[in-house]
Amino acid sequence: MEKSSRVIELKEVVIRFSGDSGDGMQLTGTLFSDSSALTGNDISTFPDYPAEIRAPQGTIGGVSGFQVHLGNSEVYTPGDLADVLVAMNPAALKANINHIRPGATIIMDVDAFDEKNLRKAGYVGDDPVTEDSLQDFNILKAPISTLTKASLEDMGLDKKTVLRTKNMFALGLVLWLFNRNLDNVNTLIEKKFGKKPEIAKANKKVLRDGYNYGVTIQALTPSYIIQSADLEPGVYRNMNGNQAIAWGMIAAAEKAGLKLFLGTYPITPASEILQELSARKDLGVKVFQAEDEIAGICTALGASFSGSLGATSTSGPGLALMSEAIGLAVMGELPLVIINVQRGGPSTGLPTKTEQSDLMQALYGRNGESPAVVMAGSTPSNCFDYAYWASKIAVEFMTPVVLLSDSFLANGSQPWKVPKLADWPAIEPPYAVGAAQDWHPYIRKDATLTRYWAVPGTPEFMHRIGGLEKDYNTGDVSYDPKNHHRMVELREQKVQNVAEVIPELHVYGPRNAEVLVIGWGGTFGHIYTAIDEMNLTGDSIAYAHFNFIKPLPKNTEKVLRRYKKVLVCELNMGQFVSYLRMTYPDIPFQQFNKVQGLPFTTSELKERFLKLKND
Amino acid sequence: MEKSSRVIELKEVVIRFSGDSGDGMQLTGTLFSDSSALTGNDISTFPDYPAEIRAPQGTIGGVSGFQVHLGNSEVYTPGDLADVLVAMNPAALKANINHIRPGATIIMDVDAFDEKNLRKAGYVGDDPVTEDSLQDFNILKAPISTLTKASLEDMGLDKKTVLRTKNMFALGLVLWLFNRNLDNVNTLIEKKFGKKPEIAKANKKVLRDGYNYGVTIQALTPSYIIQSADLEPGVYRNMNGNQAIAWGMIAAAEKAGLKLFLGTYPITPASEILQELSARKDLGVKVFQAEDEIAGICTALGASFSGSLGATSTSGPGLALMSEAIGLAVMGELPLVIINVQRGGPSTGLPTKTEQSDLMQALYGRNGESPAVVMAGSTPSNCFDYAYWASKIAVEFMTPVVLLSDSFLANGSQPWKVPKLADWPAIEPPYAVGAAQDWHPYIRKDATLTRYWAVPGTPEFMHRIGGLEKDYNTGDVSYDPKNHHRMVELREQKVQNVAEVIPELHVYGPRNAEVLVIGWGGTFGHIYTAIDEMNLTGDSIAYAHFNFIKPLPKNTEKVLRRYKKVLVCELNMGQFVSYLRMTYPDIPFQQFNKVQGLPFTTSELKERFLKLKND
Amino acid sequence: MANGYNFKDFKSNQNVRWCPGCGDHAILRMLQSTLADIGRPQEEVVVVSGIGCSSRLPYYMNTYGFHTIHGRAPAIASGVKTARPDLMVWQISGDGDALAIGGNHFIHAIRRNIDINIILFNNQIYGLTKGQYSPTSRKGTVSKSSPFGTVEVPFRPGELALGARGQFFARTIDTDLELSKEVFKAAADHKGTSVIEVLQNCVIYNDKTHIAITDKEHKEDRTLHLEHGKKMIFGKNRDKGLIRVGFDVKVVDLGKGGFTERDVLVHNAHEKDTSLHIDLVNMEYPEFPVAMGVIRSVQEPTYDENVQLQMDAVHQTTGIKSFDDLVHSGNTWAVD
Amino acid sequence: MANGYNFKDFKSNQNVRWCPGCGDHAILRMLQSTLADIGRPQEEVVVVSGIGCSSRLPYYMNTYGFHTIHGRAPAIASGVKTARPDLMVWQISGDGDALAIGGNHFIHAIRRNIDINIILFNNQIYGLTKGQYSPTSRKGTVSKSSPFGTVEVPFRPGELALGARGQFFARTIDTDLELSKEVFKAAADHKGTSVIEVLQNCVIYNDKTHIAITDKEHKEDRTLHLEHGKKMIFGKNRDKGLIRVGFDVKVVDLGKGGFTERDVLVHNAHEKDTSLHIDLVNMEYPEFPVAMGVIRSVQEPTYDENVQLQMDAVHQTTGIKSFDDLVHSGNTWAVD
Ligand SMILES: Cc1ncc(C[n+]2csc(CCOP(=O)(O)OP(=O)(O)O)c2C)c(N)n1
Ligand SMILES: Cc1ncc(C[n+]2csc(CCOP(=O)(O)OP(=O)(O)O)c2C)c(N)n1
Ligand code: SF4
Ligand code: SF4
Ligand SMILES: [Mg+2]
Ligand SMILES: [Mg+2]
Repeated sequence: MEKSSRVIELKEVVIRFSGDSGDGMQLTGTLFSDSSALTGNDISTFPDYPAEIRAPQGTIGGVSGFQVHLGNSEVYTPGDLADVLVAMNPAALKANINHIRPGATIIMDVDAFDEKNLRKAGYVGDDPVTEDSLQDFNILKAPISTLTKASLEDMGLDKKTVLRTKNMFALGLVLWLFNRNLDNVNTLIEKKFGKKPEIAKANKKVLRDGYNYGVTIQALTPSYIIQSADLEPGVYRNMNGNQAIAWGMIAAAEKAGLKLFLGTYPITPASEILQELSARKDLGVKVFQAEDEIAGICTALGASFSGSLGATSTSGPGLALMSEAIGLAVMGELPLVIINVQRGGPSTGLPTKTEQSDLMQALYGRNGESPAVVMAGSTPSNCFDYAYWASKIAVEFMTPVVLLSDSFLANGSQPWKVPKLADWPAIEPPYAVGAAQDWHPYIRKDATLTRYWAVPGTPEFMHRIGGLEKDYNTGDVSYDPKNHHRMVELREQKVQNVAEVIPELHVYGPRNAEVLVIGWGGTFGHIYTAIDEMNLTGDSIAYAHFNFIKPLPKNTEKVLRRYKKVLVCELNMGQFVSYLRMTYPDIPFQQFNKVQGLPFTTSELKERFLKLKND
Repeated sequence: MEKSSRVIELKEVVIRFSGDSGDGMQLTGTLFSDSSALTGNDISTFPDYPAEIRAPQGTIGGVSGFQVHLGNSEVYTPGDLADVLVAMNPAALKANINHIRPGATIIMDVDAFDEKNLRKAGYVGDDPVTEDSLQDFNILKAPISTLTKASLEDMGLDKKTVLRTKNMFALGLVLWLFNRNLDNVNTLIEKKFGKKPEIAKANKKVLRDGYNYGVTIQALTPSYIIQSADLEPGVYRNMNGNQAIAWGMIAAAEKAGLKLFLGTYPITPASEILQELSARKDLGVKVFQAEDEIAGICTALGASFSGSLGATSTSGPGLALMSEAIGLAVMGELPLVIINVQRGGPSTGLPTKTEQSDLMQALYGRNGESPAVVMAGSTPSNCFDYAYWASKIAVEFMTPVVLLSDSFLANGSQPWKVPKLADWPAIEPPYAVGAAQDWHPYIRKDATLTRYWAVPGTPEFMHRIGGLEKDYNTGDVSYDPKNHHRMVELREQKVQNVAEVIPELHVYGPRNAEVLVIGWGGTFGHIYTAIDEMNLTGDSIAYAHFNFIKPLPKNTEKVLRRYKKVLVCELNMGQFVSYLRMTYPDIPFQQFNKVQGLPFTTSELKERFLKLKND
Repeated sequence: MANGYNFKDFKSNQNVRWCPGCGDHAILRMLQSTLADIGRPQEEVVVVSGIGCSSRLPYYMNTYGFHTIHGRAPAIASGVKTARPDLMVWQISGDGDALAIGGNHFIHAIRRNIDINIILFNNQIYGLTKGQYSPTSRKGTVSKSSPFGTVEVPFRPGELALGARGQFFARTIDTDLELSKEVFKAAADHKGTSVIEVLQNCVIYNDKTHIAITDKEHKEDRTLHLEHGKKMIFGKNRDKGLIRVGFDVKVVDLGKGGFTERDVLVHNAHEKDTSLHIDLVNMEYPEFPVAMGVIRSVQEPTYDENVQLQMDAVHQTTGIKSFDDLVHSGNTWAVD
Repeated sequence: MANGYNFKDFKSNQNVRWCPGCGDHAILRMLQSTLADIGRPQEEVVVVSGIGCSSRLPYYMNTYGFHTIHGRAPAIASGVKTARPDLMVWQISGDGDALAIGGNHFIHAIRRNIDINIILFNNQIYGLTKGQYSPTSRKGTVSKSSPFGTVEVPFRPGELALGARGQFFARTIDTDLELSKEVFKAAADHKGTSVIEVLQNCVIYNDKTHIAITDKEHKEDRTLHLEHGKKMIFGKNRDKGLIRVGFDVKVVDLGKGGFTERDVLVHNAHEKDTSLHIDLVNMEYPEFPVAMGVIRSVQEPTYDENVQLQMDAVHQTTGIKSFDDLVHSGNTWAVD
């Protein structure tokens, strides 16, 4: 990306919108990515915002960012470093200097670079460009606030409303930079502000003026063209991880002929699942916003007991509160989907940041020997697939399933090819059938060990279940020592039986590689990109990514033993690698960990992989 | 033990009192063991009772038992099989036929062996002795109910009260059997029923008549003498695991100059800790019986924050509920002792039975990377020591400590040599000192990484803490990525630093053994006895028992690597062995597990050890 | 029975495991009997409980039953009823289960007015854990965990329920079989959360705690059986009554001091305003007779029916009838 | 200030991070100001909070502070006060923190009458999680999690507190600085659990939710500032009053319909009986003016002082003064 060039054709580009929490950067980013998707680019997005609703204006702590990666072939991550940065104030610039590629284009609202804001951001002088040695970057200083005011002068709006639209000016400028037309964004604006035509009009006006400003100053900066991606034919929509989970469960419930019931309590970054499903009364979804997470999971369990697909959604601290009730679901052998959208811990930790540090809690955070199925989504849109799988397993094995997502997946988005429900595998609830006389609720299928489900309302099949140990033969409460041991083993075996129905572990990359990289959950995009790039440049590395954690896919051991070096990468201190070590103690796993509230970057991964290869 | 012998001198003997839940077997057992301790025997006891307050009378489910092991040298377990069984009804006999040694003496209340009770117990005929092939046992059939009624005929007591004393008749008989005099028991009865002199009198009368009945029928059964144990000189008292924990914390608080505060909620088998400490107002202990376990731990945490030694006590389901708050203690770096008296799980499980299946929960049952110290008592009386240690570590490292006990330790008792507080190591709270200007609450000691404790009320040191991540340098809330990683590592390191102050792992048995057996927590007595017996008969086996689990003692790795075979024994499906595997992945651990709600028996252990040795 | 049901039809095949003499036996029996009278098929009845002696009850009922975890029964029952408004849901809890660990779910179920029937076994003690004091134990109670007597003020379940916007509250005594049936029946008929406090005796750990008022000899003088539309008169000789004084109520001897039946208040269980109901709920012996029967019963929309109504309304207008409709709604684009 | 404290002495060095215009700013400022007036040294004050926008408050106070976990502040504050009755303890919670997840600890702290001062920031919304409805949201509220309007009945915090046997309840408005100081001061003076509901505006997610009554123009006509011993008169022209009708209260226009000041009720905050206080607490606009100020303030023994008293009593009589005494008490025997 040379400073002097005029129109550059790129395969992919990373754009970061950054400003104060109140500057509307999340909306700007979303509009840009949604409209880019409509023009056929593949995209991946990553919003990054402070924990406060409005952190102190003008400070680094208050900066809110939204990164979009677009390309003409599949993109898997929102990108490490930005090619274009929009900085609405000095703090936004300061906060991002380590996140931009050398020589990138920086759009600054110079109006916001006043004395006061410079100090708040921690600049000592009044020339941040020199202070941060940005001379070699393409700096586009635009008086965005002033021009926005000018743009709306005649519309009779109050000052606050006017200034709120300055993000549209910036967006217009960016659209110009990428040689886009305004149609898609205009349509989206109309949808968004449908009920407030004045506001819609103002936003569109400022957008156009921002674009035109770009046209005017064309001479001074390069502009870019990105071709459409080669996506498979089909109907597409944008999908983020939370919506994907919500829809995955809707799909599964419909397929199984069950009602979906979500019992839950709001918590960042999982609340959108609650919000999305609350809006789905059209499809008969019942959402119970409970008084806390314990009530959330318990209402869901009550719904499961009475014949619904019960689900609950939360993040780490909420999962902690659910521990006891998950144990009841294990003992009661009821279908239950527990979604945990991980965030930075421990305790309240870093509530708006991403991390993978709830794995051990999902596996072992309960009293007694209390096995549950544990799995994880790995891209925003495949959260749909795993939510579907989680529901299917929960119902067909009568078991709680913990589905792990994370803040990165939840907030990130991708184009998603719309599926047909008919193409998805059947889900068959193990309803109790036959004669009721000799029936009891812990009679099970031989093959899977699933118990049969007699739903209240079914005549003759009245029964009682509960959290006390029960007799294998009668289903009654039992304190018999041998029976207890047997039941403990049985519950574990039932969960292990799930391995029979899930896909085998897939290995990417050359078969003859010596090195195997392992990831799980939301790190897929970054690791895949790093591996892909390395394999393209001849560094032969294999890669296996886990979505099913308990049980592990059947071929896991075979895969792991095929390589001389195995490196497990995760955003925690080594939870999955510990789990692998206790499962396959003699395989010498190595590990790469990061606990910074941020995803991996492909470059740090590549560096680590190279080191491993050459060690 | 021959049928014909008259007076047998034994080194040790196991007696089991067994009857209906209402028959007072727990009291009988306690009186017998307390009085035996007073005569200088070493003892170990094990009560075993149903989950119901009064399970259906006469059924096997309703049988309540109390086993006492006494000897003239140190005894470590309540014994596998009973030499003497007292069976107050047919169910008590039936329930125990697998728990008695061939040729044992069985005392039966024949009055209770009527048609109705025989059926309830599952006997088909009316001769249980033949039906269960007990012909070779020494059967002492006594009409206990009838004789009890006769004994109290003239006292004018109501029938219910009279029948309640029949356990004393049985006890008198047993005292005769062991050539004991009645003085100690009489004294204990007077203490127990001090406020009801009529009842005390009745009990003493029946006790004596039971004894005299034995004298009368002397010709028919053997009687036993057990010499006093060679205990170290000193003052002794009986101690069970729950009381030991309560007292250990009292001792530690006094030593540290802190007030002890217990915030808790009743749960079997931990409630006695609450009850014991509620009675200790004399020593200034504050007990807060909270509305639930969450409030229990939170009140304790509030007390810690404000300068007390905060503690909470619970069992598995309660620990599950405390998960989130433990995370806050980790983040807030506050001293907190969390006692978990384990019981059979999962869920409500087997609430009155013993198990070691909460280890993983104690280690990992929290969101995020949330390290706490984890340790365990291993005999009823050394629960005192580990409660003291837990308190010391909590205070000196400003950290939550999970102390694991279990139902077996909690209810079992042992003679305990009374300590002098002066002999115990000092406990020094890391109070904030010096100038307050530059102080912040996350300034730490270099050596241990302990933060300093500024207690409310201290002028100048006002500060705020909380569950959000904080800056290493300022203690303020921080979302900085690198800082988070650093703090996560720091919290783990602080816990690891505890290894510097705890004792090294001790190895019992021959140094040149090829086989190392490993245990942790409440299994010590059984494993030690098994090992000891095997080493006496020449089977060379080494044994290491863990009381400190996180961190592990410093010499752990060295010890583990010294042996060719390492077998980890635990009352769960392999939680500690998993933890060892993830810590020392290349050591080939073997495992022996039992999940039956019961302790190991020495015989099953010996069998397994032999197999291991010969494999 | 006209409907063909007998209380035995609601008995399960499990042995009842409460202590002989425990008040729970009678409550169980009256619940079975009430259900037989009502005649709902067994399979349409769900009994949910927490943990405690009392919470064992579902095992003894030949209905669908769920013995869950300590304190969470109101939440689980709420889930059952919201998911399946067609079922009749009973929730069984002890005073510890409902008001200690379960207090939050209790008040929230009531606030939402979910159509479940809560039977609160109030023995003022934790029975199953062998005798610690509970949030309803009288101040000063000596128990295993309060060797010097409690210093805590107890909840009054009815006052708390009304404070949580409760619309149905009734009280009965384990030994008063007829009264129990009367209030169980009324609770079943009431749409919305019904709370029934049963003064229950724990023979083992808190024997005779209610004896001052439940004792046969004094019961009539020390309790007031409220019936909607009837005068608040009580006493063996029906010679005492309740009258209003300012914002409060007062006991008077009829025929004395110029008071006659005419002055006595008439019970209106359907009054929306809670003022008088709270006075009634709070009456304590010896100052007052303890109120029995249905104290409050006000019909308000229930949560479960409102959820259904809202859903039905959306169904009428939406074009999204299936998952396949959903995925094609909103912003989509085609790649070909 | 006479005692030498200024509100700035209670300001910490942290930047305040609430949205511009958020009602929390004023509440913080009034708390600081009240504490300065009271003059307790900063080190004797502990401020405990849960999680929520409002729960950030302790960071801004130059006192000891603990920002804990969601809903648990009453329990943590209870621990602080029970362990250290010498400290002054404030608890800060939002409506979600106090009444959703924290409801149980809230009612139990109140029942025990622990001497803590609870400030409940009632913005009728979950602010920090960006706008879902809360247990105090008005029925029908459209929020992020109730796109079709809520179907739940809200709690009335005062009614719930009184139902939990609350002895102190006051209400104020974020923007009414003087009134806030008045009630904060009264709460601080009161021994026992004090609950102060602050009607707080969330400019972002529930703007103007209290506007009908907090609006400058209408405030005086739509709220009733209660003062102990004073007549319940309100209105810009002080021409309206509250009178008793049966067990209820009613608004009358003074000078009309024959009603004069003489008929108007006098506020007695110290009345033990809750009847009238509940009526006052429950008054809602437009039927009634909303009651402001100290509605109830009844002195009863507190949990923390009772615990201390019991302990002192035992100390007087016991021979066990140390651990070494303890181990030698009761059944011991000597081996030599
Ligand atoms: C999470 C949890 N905490 C504590 C317990 C122990 N526990 C079981 S029942 C109970 C209280 C019983 O009292 P109540 O609810 O009044 O019932 P009752 O036995 O008196 O009928 C307690 C504390 C438990 N089972 N689970
Ligand atoms: C265990 C747990 N569950 C959920 C959350 C998410 N959460 C944080 S604050 C909050 C509610 C905030 O509402 P409120 O208490 O009314 O405070 P406000 O922000 O309105 O001041 C929620 C649901 C959490 N932090 N922890
Ligand atoms: S302990 Fe009490 S409540 Fe429990 S079954 Fe026995 S008598 Fe009933
Ligand atoms: S979101 Fe609402 S409550 Fe939270 S700081 Fe902003 S205005 Fe205040
Ligand atoms: Mg009870
Ligand atoms: Mg709020």
